[in-house]
Amino acid sequence: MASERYSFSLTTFSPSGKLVQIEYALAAVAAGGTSVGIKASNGVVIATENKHKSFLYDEHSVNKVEMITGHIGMVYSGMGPDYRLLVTQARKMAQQYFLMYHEPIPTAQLVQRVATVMQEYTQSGYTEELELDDAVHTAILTLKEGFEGAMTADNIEVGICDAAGFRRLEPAHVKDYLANIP
Amino acid sequence: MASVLAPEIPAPGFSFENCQRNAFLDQKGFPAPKATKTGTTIVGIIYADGVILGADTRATENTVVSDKNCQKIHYLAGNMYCCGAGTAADTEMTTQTVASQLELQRLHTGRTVPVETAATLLKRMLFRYQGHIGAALVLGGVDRSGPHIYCIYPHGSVDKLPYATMGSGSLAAMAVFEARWKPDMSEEEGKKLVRDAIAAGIFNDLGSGSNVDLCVIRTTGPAQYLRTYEEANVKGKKQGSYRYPLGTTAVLRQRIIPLEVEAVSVRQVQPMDE
Amino acid sequence: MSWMNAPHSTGTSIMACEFEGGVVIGADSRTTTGAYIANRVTDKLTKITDHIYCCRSGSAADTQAIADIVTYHLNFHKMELGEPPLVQTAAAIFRELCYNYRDSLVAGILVAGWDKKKGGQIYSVPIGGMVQRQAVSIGGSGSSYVYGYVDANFKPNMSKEEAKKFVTNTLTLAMLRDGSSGGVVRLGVITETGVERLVILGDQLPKFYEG
Amino acid sequence: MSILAYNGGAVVAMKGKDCVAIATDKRYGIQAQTISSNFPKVFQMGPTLYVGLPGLATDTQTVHQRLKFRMNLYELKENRIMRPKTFSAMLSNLLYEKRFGPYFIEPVVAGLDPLDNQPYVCNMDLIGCPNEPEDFVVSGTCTDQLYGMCEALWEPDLKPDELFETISQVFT
Repeated sequence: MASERYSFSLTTFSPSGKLVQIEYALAAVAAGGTSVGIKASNGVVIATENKHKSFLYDEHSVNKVEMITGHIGMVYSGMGPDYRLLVTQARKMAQQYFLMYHEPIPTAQLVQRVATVMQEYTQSGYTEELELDDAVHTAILTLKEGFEGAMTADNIEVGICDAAGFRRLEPAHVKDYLANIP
Repeated sequence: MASVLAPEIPAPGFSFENCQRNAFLDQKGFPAPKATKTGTTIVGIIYADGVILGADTRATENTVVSDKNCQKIHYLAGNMYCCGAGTAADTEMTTQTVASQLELQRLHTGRTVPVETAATLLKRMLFRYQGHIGAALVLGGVDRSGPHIYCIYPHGSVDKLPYATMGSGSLAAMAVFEARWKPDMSEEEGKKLVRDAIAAGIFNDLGSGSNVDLCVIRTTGPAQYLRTYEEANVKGKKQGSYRYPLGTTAVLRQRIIPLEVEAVSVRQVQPMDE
Repeated sequence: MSWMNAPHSTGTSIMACEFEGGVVIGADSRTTTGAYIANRVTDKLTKITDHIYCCRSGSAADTQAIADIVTYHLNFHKMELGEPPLVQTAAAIFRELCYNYRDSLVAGILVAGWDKKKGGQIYSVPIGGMVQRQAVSIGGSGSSYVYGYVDANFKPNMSKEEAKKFVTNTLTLAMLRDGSSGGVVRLGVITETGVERLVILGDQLPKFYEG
Repeated sequence: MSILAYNGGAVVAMKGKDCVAIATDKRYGIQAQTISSNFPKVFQMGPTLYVGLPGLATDTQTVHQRLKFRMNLYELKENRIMRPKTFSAMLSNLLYEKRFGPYFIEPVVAGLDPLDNQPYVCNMDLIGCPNEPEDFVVSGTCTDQLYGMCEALWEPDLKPDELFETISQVFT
């Protein structure tokens, strides 16, 4: 393939005016599982499907929803290994911030700094009034949109953050929410 | 490229750029001033259901009491705390750095970090600095293997003990422990013993004073930080007031700077679980 | 308060002695900072592998750090070798560290253990970082008082009980004369089957002439 | 002689009821010789945030500049003003970076928290060990005398004009 000659560097354009490595990255993200984030009036929800390639996986030993600090959680679509690196970096950056200012890092600051690693800044959210419980519901509904096969408490993950801090929901808790999904 | 006008963002870690100048000043008869020391009595014991840590709250700069109510029991993780004696800034920064590393370890493994991990991190750090970081610590905590007390010295050696004391008041406090500590004490007995050991330091050692702080870490549940468990030295009440009447001070010049409070753009984030 | 800044050191009595089938190691239990006993129940016999121990004397911080590093290297070596490391390998690593960092370390170490090749062995690694195999070895500040006793009473190929008695007696005598040694006597008997640890409390120590 | 007393100078800060006060002399000297009497040691770092940097004059200026640099960076990055407590943490870190070759200053921070307008005072030793008491802080030369005056004159819940009178009389 001709474009391979231009794939050695992230920032070298191919003759057709493409940054092929970036396109590969976007393709990888597009191929990944769906993730959603919803802002509610009293907290936020992040959720994702968590399907595994093989039956040999212990479903709950591999997590996509991860805690960064007491009040920040993270989820991804795309490449698992890349995500793990970002989680480690994000946790370190949050700790460095706390040591320097004795103040928990604001979420926008963390996003900005993680984005410096990723070279991209993407964050958007709803501003409409929404209760946290409804937001979890909405998040699961959104996941259902593109979901192949049956959705269970074992193949999706939900994380929430409110005044009490960030936590990943137990499968049993997710099951309760799923019971209310048509 | 380095510029005089646009300073570089400082590199992390210690900087030694003033050392040459300070050595020169020292040689000219201006030795570096002393940093704040926590004269200090700090202790820790193992009792039936966990560990109890104790500390006084006096910080001194030479002969002056520079802080009458400082915190010497530092947070490391949910299941462990650490008392610090020696150079106040060193104990503060060392425990903060290690608390940070422990939190990363906890998030990484998803498990409660063992107390020995903290002891190892602390001793490695102190050994690396060969005693120049003047932190003498009593580390206490609980994990799946039970309660633990460690004594960590500034040069990086570690003792694992059932009861330990450190700081200038350690002799007085140890006398109390040697007389009365026994295995499997109840929580009430334990708190009383630790309180008495700290009080022995407060009343018999000039470097220790003010109040008694306790921290109880139980194998069964969350740690309980008892800040100002007892005011051992209650400050006397002032009999008279020396207040000056308004207008005593002659005002030569006055400038009023209006405070523009438009919209306060500080967003408060709830603190991390501590 | 000079004792607060004084490095924490084990002014010590330590000993190791070969016998028929293994080695006996022993130490007192006192750790001092200046004139204060910082720890009266110290364990100066530190495990390196299942069959190799070291007796530490000198700076507590230095000897603990060295023991940690040697333990790491030997565990790594064990994985690659696929069998328990030799005592002389352990001694070689101790010597390497003690020699390379001889200007900044204060450490006098006895490395003792058992291996398939040479049975029970003792290597002395004193300050400066040389190494020497000995049938019996003593170390620490208390040792100066008991060289004569050791020379007069050591016999090659003692029984286990004889060796234990000999080490206990020697350490007791050292502790009586040396102010920086004291407390209890800790023993370790290393043979093909592993290590057996013992403590002899203060009131169970043998009695000698005390003037 | 202590290098902290080479150029001279002292700073006091006190809490009152919903107010704080900070006071300093403006002398710049070389030991006993006075060179100038208009040398600032207290700097405004925010609308309700002041820092006093008594000690060696060269370090007073250097630390002030480095603080301003770091603070500007924070406020530009985060688009919000710095709270006094956050400022103290940052200053403490700046000083501790020089643990083995310190700046010869012992800072005082005084301000109102922009969140709730609560008074805040803090002082530090030269390697950044913070002390945040409920009443007052002193730093610089003649701290022994200032401690005495503060202990005698200070009372809780002083109103702004009373606090002014107290801190002024402590200082004179």
